Amino acid sequence: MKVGVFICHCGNNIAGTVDVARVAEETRKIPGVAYAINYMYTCSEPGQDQIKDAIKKYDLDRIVVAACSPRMHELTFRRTVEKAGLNRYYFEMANIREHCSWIGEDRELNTNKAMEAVRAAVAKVMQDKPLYSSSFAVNKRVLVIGGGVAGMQAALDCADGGHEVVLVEKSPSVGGMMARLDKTFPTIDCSICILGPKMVDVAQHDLIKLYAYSEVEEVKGYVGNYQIKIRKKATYVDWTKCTGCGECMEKCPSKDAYDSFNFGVAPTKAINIPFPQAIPKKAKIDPTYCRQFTKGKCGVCAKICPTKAINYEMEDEIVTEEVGAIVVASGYGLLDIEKMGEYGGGRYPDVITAIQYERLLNASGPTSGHIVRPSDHEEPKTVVFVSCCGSRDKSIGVPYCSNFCCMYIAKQAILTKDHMPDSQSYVFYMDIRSPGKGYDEFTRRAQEEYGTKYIRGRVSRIFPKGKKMVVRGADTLLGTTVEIEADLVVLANAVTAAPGAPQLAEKLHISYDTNAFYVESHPKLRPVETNTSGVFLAGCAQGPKDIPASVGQGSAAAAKVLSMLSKDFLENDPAIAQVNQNACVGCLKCVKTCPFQAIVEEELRGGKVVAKVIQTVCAGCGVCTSTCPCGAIQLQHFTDNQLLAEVNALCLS
Amino acid sequence: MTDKGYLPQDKWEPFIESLSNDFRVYAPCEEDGVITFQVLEKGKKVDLSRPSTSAPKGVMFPQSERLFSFDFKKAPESPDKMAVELDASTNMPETVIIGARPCDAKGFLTYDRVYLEVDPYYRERREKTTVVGFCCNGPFAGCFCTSAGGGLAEKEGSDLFVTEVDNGYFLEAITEKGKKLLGRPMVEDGASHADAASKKQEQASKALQKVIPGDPEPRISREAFESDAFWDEVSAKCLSCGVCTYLCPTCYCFNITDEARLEGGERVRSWDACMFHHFTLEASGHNPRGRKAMRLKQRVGHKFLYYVDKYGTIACSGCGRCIRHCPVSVEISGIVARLTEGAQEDQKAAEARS
Amino acid sequence: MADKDYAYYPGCSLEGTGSAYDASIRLVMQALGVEVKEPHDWSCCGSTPAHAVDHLLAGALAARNLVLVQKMGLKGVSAPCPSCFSALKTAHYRMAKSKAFKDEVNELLDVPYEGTVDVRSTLQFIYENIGVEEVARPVKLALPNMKVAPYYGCILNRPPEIAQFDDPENPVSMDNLISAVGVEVVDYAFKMECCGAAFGVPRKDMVNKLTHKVLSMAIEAGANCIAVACPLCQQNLDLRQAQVNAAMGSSFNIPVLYFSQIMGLTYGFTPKELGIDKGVVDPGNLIETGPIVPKEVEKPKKTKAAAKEAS
Amino acid sequence: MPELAGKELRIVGFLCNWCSYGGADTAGVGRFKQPTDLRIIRVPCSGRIDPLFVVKALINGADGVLVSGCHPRDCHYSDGNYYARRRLEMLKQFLPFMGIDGKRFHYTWVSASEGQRWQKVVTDFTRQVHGIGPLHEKKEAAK
Amino acid sequence: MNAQELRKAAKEVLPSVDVVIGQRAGFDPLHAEPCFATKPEDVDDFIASPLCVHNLASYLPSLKGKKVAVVVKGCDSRTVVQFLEEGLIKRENVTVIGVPCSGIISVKKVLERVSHEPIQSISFDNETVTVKTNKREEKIPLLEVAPGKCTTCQYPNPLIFDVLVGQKLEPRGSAEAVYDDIREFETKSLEERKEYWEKTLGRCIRCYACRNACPLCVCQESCIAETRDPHWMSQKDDPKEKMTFHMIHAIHLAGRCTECGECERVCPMDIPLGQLKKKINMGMKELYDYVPGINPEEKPPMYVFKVEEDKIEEHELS
Repeated sequence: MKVGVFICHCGNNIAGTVDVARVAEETRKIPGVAYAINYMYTCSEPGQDQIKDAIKKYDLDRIVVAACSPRMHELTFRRTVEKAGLNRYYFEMANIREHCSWIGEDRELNTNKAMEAVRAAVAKVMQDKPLYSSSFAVNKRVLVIGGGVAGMQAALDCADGGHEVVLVEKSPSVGGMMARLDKTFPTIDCSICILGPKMVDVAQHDLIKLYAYSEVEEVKGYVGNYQIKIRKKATYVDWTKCTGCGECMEKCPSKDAYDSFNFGVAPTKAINIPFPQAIPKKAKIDPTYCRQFTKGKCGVCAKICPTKAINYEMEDEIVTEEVGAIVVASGYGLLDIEKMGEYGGGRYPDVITAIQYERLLNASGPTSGHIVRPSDHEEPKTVVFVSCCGSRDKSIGVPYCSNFCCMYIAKQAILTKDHMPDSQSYVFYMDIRSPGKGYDEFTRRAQEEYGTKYIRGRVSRIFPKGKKMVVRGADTLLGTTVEIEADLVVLANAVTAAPGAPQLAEKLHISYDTNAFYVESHPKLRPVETNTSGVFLAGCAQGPKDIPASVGQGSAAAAKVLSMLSKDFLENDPAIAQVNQNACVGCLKCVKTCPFQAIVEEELRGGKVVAKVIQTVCAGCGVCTSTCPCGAIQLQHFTDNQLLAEVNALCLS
Repeated sequence: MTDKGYLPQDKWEPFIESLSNDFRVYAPCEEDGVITFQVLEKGKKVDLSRPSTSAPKGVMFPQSERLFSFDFKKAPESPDKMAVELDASTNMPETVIIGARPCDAKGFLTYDRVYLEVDPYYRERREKTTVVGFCCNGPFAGCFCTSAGGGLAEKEGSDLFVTEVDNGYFLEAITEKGKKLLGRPMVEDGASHADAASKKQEQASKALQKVIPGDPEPRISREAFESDAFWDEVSAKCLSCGVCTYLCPTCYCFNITDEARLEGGERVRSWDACMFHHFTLEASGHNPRGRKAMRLKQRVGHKFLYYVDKYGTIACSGCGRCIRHCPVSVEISGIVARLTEGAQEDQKAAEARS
Repeated sequence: MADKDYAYYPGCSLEGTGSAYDASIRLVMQALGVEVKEPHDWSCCGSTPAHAVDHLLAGALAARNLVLVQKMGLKGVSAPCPSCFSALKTAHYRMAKSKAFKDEVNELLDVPYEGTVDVRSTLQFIYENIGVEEVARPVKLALPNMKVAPYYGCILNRPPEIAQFDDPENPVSMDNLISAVGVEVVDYAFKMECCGAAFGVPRKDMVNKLTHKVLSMAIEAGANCIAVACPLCQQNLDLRQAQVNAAMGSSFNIPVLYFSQIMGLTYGFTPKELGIDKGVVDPGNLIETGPIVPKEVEKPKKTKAAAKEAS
Repeated sequence: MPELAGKELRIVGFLCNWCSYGGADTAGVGRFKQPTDLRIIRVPCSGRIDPLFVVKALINGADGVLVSGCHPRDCHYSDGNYYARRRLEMLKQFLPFMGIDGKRFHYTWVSASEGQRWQKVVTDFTRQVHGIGPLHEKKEAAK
Repeated sequence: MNAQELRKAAKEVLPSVDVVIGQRAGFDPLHAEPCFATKPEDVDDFIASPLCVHNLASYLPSLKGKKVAVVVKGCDSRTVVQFLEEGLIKRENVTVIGVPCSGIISVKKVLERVSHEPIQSISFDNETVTVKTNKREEKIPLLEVAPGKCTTCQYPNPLIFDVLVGQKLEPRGSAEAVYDDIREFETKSLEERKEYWEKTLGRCIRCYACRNACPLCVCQESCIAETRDPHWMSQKDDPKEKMTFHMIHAIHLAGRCTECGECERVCPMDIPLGQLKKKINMGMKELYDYVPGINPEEKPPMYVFKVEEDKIEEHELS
């Protein structure tokens, strides 16, 4: 065995507090080390060439690089040794920068620590085995979860790229939040007018299969070969028959159903089509309000339906789809304003949320675009907007900025003036965050052209006084408290993760942060990938973002999918579990603990039962290896003997 | 120098203690109800009231021993060249085993035939060790020395033989090594106790009836021995553990492993047991003695057939430990007795023919 | 139920200006069948002055009392006065949060505080440990004339991470208790605005302004009586009402009762027993009792409504 | 090569690749100074850590063993740290029975972003182990 | 316990199985031994007495594929249940003949009681043991010479059986007292505990009787004490290796050991090995409210988890 060790100075980053020459000198004394040298930048091209040359010149068969974190450069050097003809797993890194030179002050102790890190890496590399990937076929279909603008964009891009797309939308229509908006900033163009054609494209695309009012139930498999169970929730209307004529909605006697599309601004019918542009434009019964369900008799819609599409007996249906890649665009939720007790949201009808206000502004909304107070249906003259309602407030668990509220508040203030020229809007704000193209100009227009009064300060309390709502807050620029008597108060409540986001993440085996937004693989360099290969992110599921950013991310995720699906075969990571059939006693405890169901029972000739790893499913966590009492299942590259070599190198003296 | 000595009761302990000054002395000592041969140190009490749990074989054939150590050496100027330094030095002290039972002492003879010629480690220990045998007063559960060519007063294998008589201990030199001990202080002339001792020995010899036929040793029938059904039956309860072999005064199988670190290591010889699955496990995963029936058969066969073929005598001294301490009471004497029945008949048939 | 087995720490106010509060609580507890267990040899909680000077000594002062409860072997202690409650709970909280602080405080104590005592305001104790259902049980009489505006003050449920009770911005516990004994409650926005507290002495002007706001909002909301759970609030709203009227040109004449007094009245105790005569503003006919008129039981208000489906 | 006599104790750390190893990297990037005693072994997941590695290390020369994985719910492999938690807690309770101070073994959760937390964990654990002292007789610092 | 009844039951079962495992008299009066009965006359050797110390359930996994009937005491039945929990046997292949048990003898304790004098005979009557040696006769209450597990036995009656022979009995002692010995040991200082284990484990000769007799040691022939890949242990006669081995054994049994006591019984060096597993079991009960071998529907705690563990708290560094 001939180990070559390359000790990196990393300029002064390592050499500054570690005597690298001494590390090299001591390393040369380790049996099995045939070559050891220190070098200024091992990751540089000449540094890598040095490794390749040394492999040839000294006939080295295993390489250790002592440098930065393997999380940084392991892949770089694996490629280097591979180019020089070695198996890429005959390589180890000793982290003498992040774990050593950067954190210890004493040069002698650091040098000793570096020497030991190298020693452990040498011990490990001597136990390393060559590993080889195997390849497997890729299913070229794509699952997109969420039919908001980000999901639709991803679905359209993938479908235009020639792949079949399965689009799953939780609510009865695609469109998401954007379909509810009146206008969009900073252009003030009609939201549904620009979104509508996209929705139609989704509906009409030959390669897109839309499951509306459906949810992902179970995800099995692995990159390239996922089996997805989708729950089609019962609509009690046979959508193959429903023409969307809307007669049922017209005649339905149950008029007080909660309208989730309109966020409860006004009630709807128990059988309804959520909005005129809905895709699919199909009716759906809400059984919590439908008299047929609550009282056991009614049947008006069934009688009236010209196509006999109503089916009160309908049940949820589970369908299975097979795909190779998944785009998660499951969107966001909004903070429950009752969490902000001082604002009185939920108690006072004239304190509403911005999205509700959006529906009031919208010409196709329940008030046909007339702004009225919910309490008495009178037109408000004074409207107060409260930004950061919950956002940037650690005490209620939303420490982050919700990203786009500043912009839509400016938009809503402008629209308010447009709708009611004699009105006056006030905005309480902490900071105005408007860093997009044309954004700052937009917020200035709201102030300068539309006369919106911006008050820099937080609102401490909103309370009723007669028919008015008193908004009391601080004006930090004037240094006083102010009270404004408003007719209507609009709260820009914080953006939160979508309800059920953690559960979906658990099904997908992706991680989510403390706020339940999904975590990207790298915050800068891999913004739409997740740590689970084959699963990509788009839109607000990953964090609050506005429409252009969501659309951009939808396309980005689609690009990632398309590049992945451009290959017919994928290679697996060979650092996965492997069973030694001779040693395996068939107790199958590994089957019980495998988080990926990657281990199955196998009967050998002669009847002996052993565990078997499904290579493509195994993710390489090693839970099985530490479960197995007899060491018969070993996670390659992290075998017991490999880790014991490190333990022994560090402990036995 | 005489070949008979005597130690009065009150000199017994001081005598053993004085031995400790010049020898490493092993003696049966009790700890938590278990008697094992231990190096005598202050505070340890010799207990001869019953047979020890384990035989004193570890003294001569340690549970594990370093055969040699190896160190990898490198010259700094040429790190790609490596030399191996070996160190096979031994440092074995002069040793006395006190209180070996006749069966224990006789056990060493089984080793001698195998190791004395060929194994320098064993030879050095053997040469430096004096075995002081101890006459048994009576048999314990499982004992069958009389069926294995031995007896409660068997002196073969001892260098010095001790018999409890007349409020003291009669010491009988069997070899030159034993004789040397008689010259040590406190040892009185023993001639006057010789009669009492031989009477005692005779009495002891009769205290245990033979349980296996055969004189002086049992001979087992090859035909019966080759019956798979027989071994399946007698091994059904066997746990395949190492109690029988590791407590046995005649089992001598070993394993050799290199226990290495980065810079070097040791080659270690350690006890191994034919009852273990691993004993014959091949690298391919195949195991020629994969079932416990085969392993039990090997154990009995080795002691009563193969060893006999090679050395002309059985490799068992009838100490009974394997029976006494077997977790499931596998009774080798019973197994051998059943196998000899056929042998008797064979013999009778042969006689009849001739 | 062991949950009701709490000590009762009256604190100094309840031996003085707040004696009516103490008396009424003891009677209410008696009616509810809960034994009042006062720790022997309790001492000052430290109140505001202590922690204004020295956090460590303030902690020790409060913790001494917690140790007394600990010795009694009880699960927790309730304090009727919010200031006592806050002082005790803050000490407990800080010691739980920081081992260093705990060690320092325990250094000062004869017996170390183990950090096991659950501190509650007596309001919280009645609301959570006894519960509205139990509270309704001893009711014998109605108070048909009374319309109560509950007033919570600043520290009964704030800061939320320490108080850990009710909604810090929209508390409902007292509302629900008073409703539970059959008395009408009015909702108004200023139920936890500051009354000025101890500033009544150095900054009379400020207290006048603040108290004026609270009283006027309550009256505007239709209340004819204010309920409190704090001796200092009671004092500011009741005793200073004339002073507020003089300064602000108002003519308030609204009685300020402890919530426990209102409960006591419905339980059939006399105004005298409950110390209602000790108040400054005469409650007049408000405390006239009548027979219980059965009515549909109002559901207790929710503190936090379940989030509506977002989509 | 033993630790530098008198200055360091032998502390072995097993860190999961995705969270804690990254957290230790983050601490390094942030130049959060730490005691130098710890030697880190990288494993893919805390679920890979057989309690026997800890036993092996403690019996054969380590004075302390630190295990760190992803916070519960954050495991890259979704469940690995849950198994780790059960196994390591079992070990934590068992060690003192054998006469090994349970304080020599610590397991915790540090995410890739928690550089400062990592610094604190290392600093506190190293101090804790120094507080107990060496578990094994120290040989002369060789070579 | 009544041998006649047992034989009758065993004979009834025998035609439907390949083998009935019971116990018969051993090589001396103090020993019983496992008996694999395939013929009715084999069953006639069966005995039922406090000499029946063996946990016969241990043999079940090695008889995979056969129809087996096995005679079990209460404690042994927990092994059967644990096998079912872990899927190591198929219920339909096993016929359980349950025998309520009022305690068994510890051979070691009996011998100590009579100063190791060779035993002539032993008999039992109403939980009293009468031992005759060549020198004396002694009457001893059974529980005084019973293994520790019997004195606090909570499961005298089989928890699972197809046939029950004999009357059900009451548990002995309180459930809390089961772990008293562990708690008492834990009052010792760390140093004392370490010394204790160094001394007792130091006697280990690595014969692996404890392992091979352990019903739950599933690995047996693949045990990592002997393998080179993985190479957890050397073959040296070294206290560290012995400690390592016994900790491996205990840790591998975490949440699985049914406390049958076989490891301790079979140890020729009389090492109290059961204590290690019992200690871990005590933790399993406290942490996960789990007792091995009670409910075949349960899952051993090391192979499952809760996202929020009720009893595990984060450990603070001091």
